[in-house]
Amino acid sequence: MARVVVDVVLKPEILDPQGQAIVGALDRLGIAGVSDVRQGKHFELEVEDSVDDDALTELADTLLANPVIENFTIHR
Amino acid sequence: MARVVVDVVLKPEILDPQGQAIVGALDRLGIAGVSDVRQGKHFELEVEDSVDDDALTELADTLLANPVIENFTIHR
Amino acid sequence: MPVRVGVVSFPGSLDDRDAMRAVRLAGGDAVPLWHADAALNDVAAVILPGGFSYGDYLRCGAIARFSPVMAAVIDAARDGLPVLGICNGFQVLCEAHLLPGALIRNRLRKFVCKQQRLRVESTASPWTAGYREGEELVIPLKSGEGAYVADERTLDDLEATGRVVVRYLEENPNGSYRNIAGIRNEAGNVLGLMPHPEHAVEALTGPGTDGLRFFLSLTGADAAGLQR
Amino acid sequence: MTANEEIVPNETMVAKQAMGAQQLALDTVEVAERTPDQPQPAAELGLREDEYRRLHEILARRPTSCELAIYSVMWSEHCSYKSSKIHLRQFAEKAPKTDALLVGMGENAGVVDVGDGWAVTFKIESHNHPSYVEPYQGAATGVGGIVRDILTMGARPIAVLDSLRFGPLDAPDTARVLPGVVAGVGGYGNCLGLPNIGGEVSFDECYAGNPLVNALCVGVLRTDAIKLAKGDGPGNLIVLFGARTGGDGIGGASVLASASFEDAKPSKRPAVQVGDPFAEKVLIECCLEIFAADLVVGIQDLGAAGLSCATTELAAAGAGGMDVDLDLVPLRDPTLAPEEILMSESQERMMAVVTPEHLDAFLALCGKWEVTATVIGTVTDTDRLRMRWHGELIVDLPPRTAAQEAPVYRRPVKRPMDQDIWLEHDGHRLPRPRDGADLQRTLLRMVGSPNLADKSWITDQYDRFVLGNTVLAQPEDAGMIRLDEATNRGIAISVDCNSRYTRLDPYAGAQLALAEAYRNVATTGARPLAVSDCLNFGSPEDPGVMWQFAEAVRGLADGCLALGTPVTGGNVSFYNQTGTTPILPTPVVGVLGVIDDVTRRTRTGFGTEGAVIYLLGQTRDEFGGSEWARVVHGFLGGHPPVVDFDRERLLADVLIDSSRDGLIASAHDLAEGGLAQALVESCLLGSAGARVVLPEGQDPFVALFSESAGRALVSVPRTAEERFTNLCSARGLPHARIGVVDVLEIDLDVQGQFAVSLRVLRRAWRGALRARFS
Ligand SMILES: Nc1ncnc2c1ncn2[C@@H]1O[C@H](COP(=O)(O)OP(=O)(O)O)[C@@H](O)[C@H]1O
Ligand SMILES: [Mg+2]
Repeated sequence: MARVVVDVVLKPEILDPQGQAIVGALDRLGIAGVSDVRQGKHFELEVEDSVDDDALTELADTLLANPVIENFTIHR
Repeated sequence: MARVVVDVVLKPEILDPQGQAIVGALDRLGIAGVSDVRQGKHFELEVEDSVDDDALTELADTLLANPVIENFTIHR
Repeated sequence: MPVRVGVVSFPGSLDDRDAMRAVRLAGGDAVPLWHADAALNDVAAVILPGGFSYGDYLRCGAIARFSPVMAAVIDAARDGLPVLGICNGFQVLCEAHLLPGALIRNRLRKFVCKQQRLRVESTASPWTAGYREGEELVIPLKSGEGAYVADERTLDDLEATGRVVVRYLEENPNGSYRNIAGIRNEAGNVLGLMPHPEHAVEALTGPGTDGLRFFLSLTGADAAGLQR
Repeated sequence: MTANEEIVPNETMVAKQAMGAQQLALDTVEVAERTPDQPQPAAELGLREDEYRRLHEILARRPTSCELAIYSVMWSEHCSYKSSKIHLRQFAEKAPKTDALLVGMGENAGVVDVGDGWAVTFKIESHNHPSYVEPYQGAATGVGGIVRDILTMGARPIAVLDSLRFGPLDAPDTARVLPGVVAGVGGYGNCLGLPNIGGEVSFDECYAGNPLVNALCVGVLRTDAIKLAKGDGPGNLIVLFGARTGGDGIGGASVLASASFEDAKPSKRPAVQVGDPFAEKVLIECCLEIFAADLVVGIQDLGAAGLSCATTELAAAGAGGMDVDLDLVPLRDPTLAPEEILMSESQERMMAVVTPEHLDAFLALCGKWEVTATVIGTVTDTDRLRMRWHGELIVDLPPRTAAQEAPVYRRPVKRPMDQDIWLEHDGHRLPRPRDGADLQRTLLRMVGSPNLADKSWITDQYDRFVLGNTVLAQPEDAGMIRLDEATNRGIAISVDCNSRYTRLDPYAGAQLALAEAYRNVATTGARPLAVSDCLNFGSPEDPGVMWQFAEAVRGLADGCLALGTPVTGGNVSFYNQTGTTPILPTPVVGVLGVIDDVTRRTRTGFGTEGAVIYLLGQTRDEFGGSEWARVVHGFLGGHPPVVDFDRERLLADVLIDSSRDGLIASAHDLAEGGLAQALVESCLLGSAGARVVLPEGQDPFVALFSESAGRALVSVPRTAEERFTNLCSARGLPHARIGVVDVLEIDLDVQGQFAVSLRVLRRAWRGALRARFS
């Protein structure tokens, strides 16, 4: 059993309304020094050691991320 | 300028419909070896070096996460 | 002299006009309040309406709670000003810590719009005085993040102190802990509701008029006198 | 208009061409004059040989790459209607005389006078291809686009409807497309605070690789407040406001960019646009305050062809000239080349023409709503659209030639050989149910079939209460909105189409779609006033498809004339095909009606104890294209039901008058599934049983399942029965007394045939979609 983390983020060229909303809030809160925010998804999986990287990639690509607009990274 | 990552996850005692849905999908797809999934949020911030850890913690604690139901970790 | 009830509009508020209509139908004087000015224009109560303030992209209500008007509402609420948060307004109240717990994604991960059966559990609040305990209501529920969650201690405390105000009947529509649809604070002046009473004030456009008494309770007017 | 739906040019072609293109820093007008023979990727951008040559005539030189970008999108099928124009003309030529029409076709949307100084604008548009690529965002931005069209007319959007078509319910890909599309329609519409009050969902093999997502928006304004897309008054300022411009949906433009912008590979440019409903919501409120303060001369939304379209159309419709400085356009992606900025389909953007003295007030309102607004140019009387980049002139063209004088084609039209075979092979030999038990089995099977089953799994994801004026919404026959709380004046809308009818006979099929939408509106008590249509077809280059298109348009135009309801606007979506197989022709028709007193509306469900059930209209043995033939025999063939517009008008008059005079307790139109389906829905929606006696001397199967048009099912309170039947007799409308409503009864009891409990019916009707998706 191991904890595997998969982070999913919008491709850089894709609009990120969520990140934009946060940037707007930072200004209104007068919080300086943060120039940009992108919001993505963070998955924590309990995975048996038998599951290999290909299987994980497959899983991330089909279930966790939407390849049309998102990229993902796997941390094992 | 530095990239700072903040990951926000639901506290263990709070139910996570999204994570559960993925577990369900795994079964249906016959993907074995993944016993649990929790879904959280992943933020990527462009931060000026002048912003210190306390300021970041403050930001995560008040805006990015809701301490009532979520925990966060900051990766600088 | 009709009671002045403020209705806050945040960017992305949607049911603000409806809340104002409900106040008018209940004989009150609806006063629009803008998120950017801290002035409450000496209203006798405030409604935080439904909608998607700031898109609700981060967390529902998470950004709205920082707006200037909320600073004023939070202070006034601590001094006993009656405050009703509906749907997004309920989420704002939780984010602002005027009410405990939080609202998260529906269990089925879908937006749900339906006529919801509810039971009134407690009437000890200026917004619910007009109802009877145990009374059943039908009021529209329309939300994607309406599941009320809190830790066991908080939930037990809410139950023990009679602060669960309305509960879902029949099938739990969103996975709310203990079927909670609405709660109030200790003092009773602050009420958060997931369902939308302002959409049950006219038989023509809603499932009925079961929601009107939330507003009548506050204005003190009597329904009979007002039916149009 | 919503985002360009046409398939972007083949990317390897694009890439190859990009390599081939001369590496020039910036293709200015001056450079274009110096290098007449430089190869340009006109073909890759979808321009025909002769079209490209025409550009040289217009400009008296080769186009710059930016001009090429502008013309290629403005002359695309999607923007120019070059294949459909000659047919769509009929909508104007055959338009019935009516003084209700304040703004006709050609504007962003038509405007109809509904009385008391109120005007209503509505339009339906498609977002099919994007919804297949990325269901959620495709559908969401489809809603966003049509809402901006309505806003552009100066109206407050007040409701949306959606017409959806998918592959078979059990097809694997439907599980990807349908939930995403539904969540997208809901996610965007709910976040804008627009009630969703109706639509359709249907399933057919032909949509498996090409779903249809058509969205309708309706808005209201005072008759004296109409805004037109017009860039008038030299010296006036061009203001771009709303979202920043990114690389969204520019597809083929990158081929141009790559000539001047090294590492721009098409793959780096997203074809998918992501919607930001919150940005649109504040944009709406901001625009409405700007309109109220009367701060704009003209306004235009940015949809397909973004800036190219907005600038050329505003200029062409106004003083004729415009100077724009592209460097001033606020960018989300600073690496964008001018060609890409011109073609970007980034959402939630608007362009306004503002007089200098109003600019400060305009910007102040944008500031209040935190909407980015930037002056990017001025109106001129030069009759030229000029654009600069880093000070260099990169565009200098006569705007009319891009916006109004696109080439027009008379595409070859040929009735397919096999058309007659479809008609003759009419399935009259298909085995029919023989006895009551057989009929009951058939009924349950039909009620639980995808197209007839309850759609609430979908529609419960849509907010129908917001704004507090929704009088009727799904599953009623039409949606109804109260416009005025003081007078109770309101409107009703329905959208309909049965593409199986249209496949068999495009002319009749389009008319049947119109007839059904018209009937649905009248059923609620509203008087039908006007039409908007969304014509979804295959490739216009296929003569068979073009024949279907021509026939459908002719049928719709003739029908609108016969019913006195003009077409006020709409949208054409071609190239809906999988490989070379086109979808069934799908002309979706939306009908808008007005009702003076919404408290008089008629509902679908039975409710009044003891009310007498009447079947209005005539039932013939009509099963061509029927739901029964599909569900039970998987068969499509024969002639669709006959359309009789005099009968439809008569039926509508009776329904409207009886609802006004309180003669009927409920009304439901008969459509797919016939009387049986209507009875089931009226029972289930009213939670009331019914005892039914089928008309003497008619085959029970035909009585229950025929899909003859011009019919409705009503229930009449006993106290009103005599007045109602007198009304029908006096008007000459066939009316058969077929039963009574029994609120306490738990069955639908078709006497002498079968009795089935509401519980069983409800399980079959509601179960189908839930079983598939939950
Ligand atoms: N995609 C949709 N969005 C909103 N309402 C819908 C949708 N699909 C179907 N409906 C509603 O469900 C009901 C039944 O649809 P339909 O069978 O097409 O009615 P009819 O045949 O009378 O036009 C109608 O009220 C229709 O508006
Ligand atoms: Mg229909």
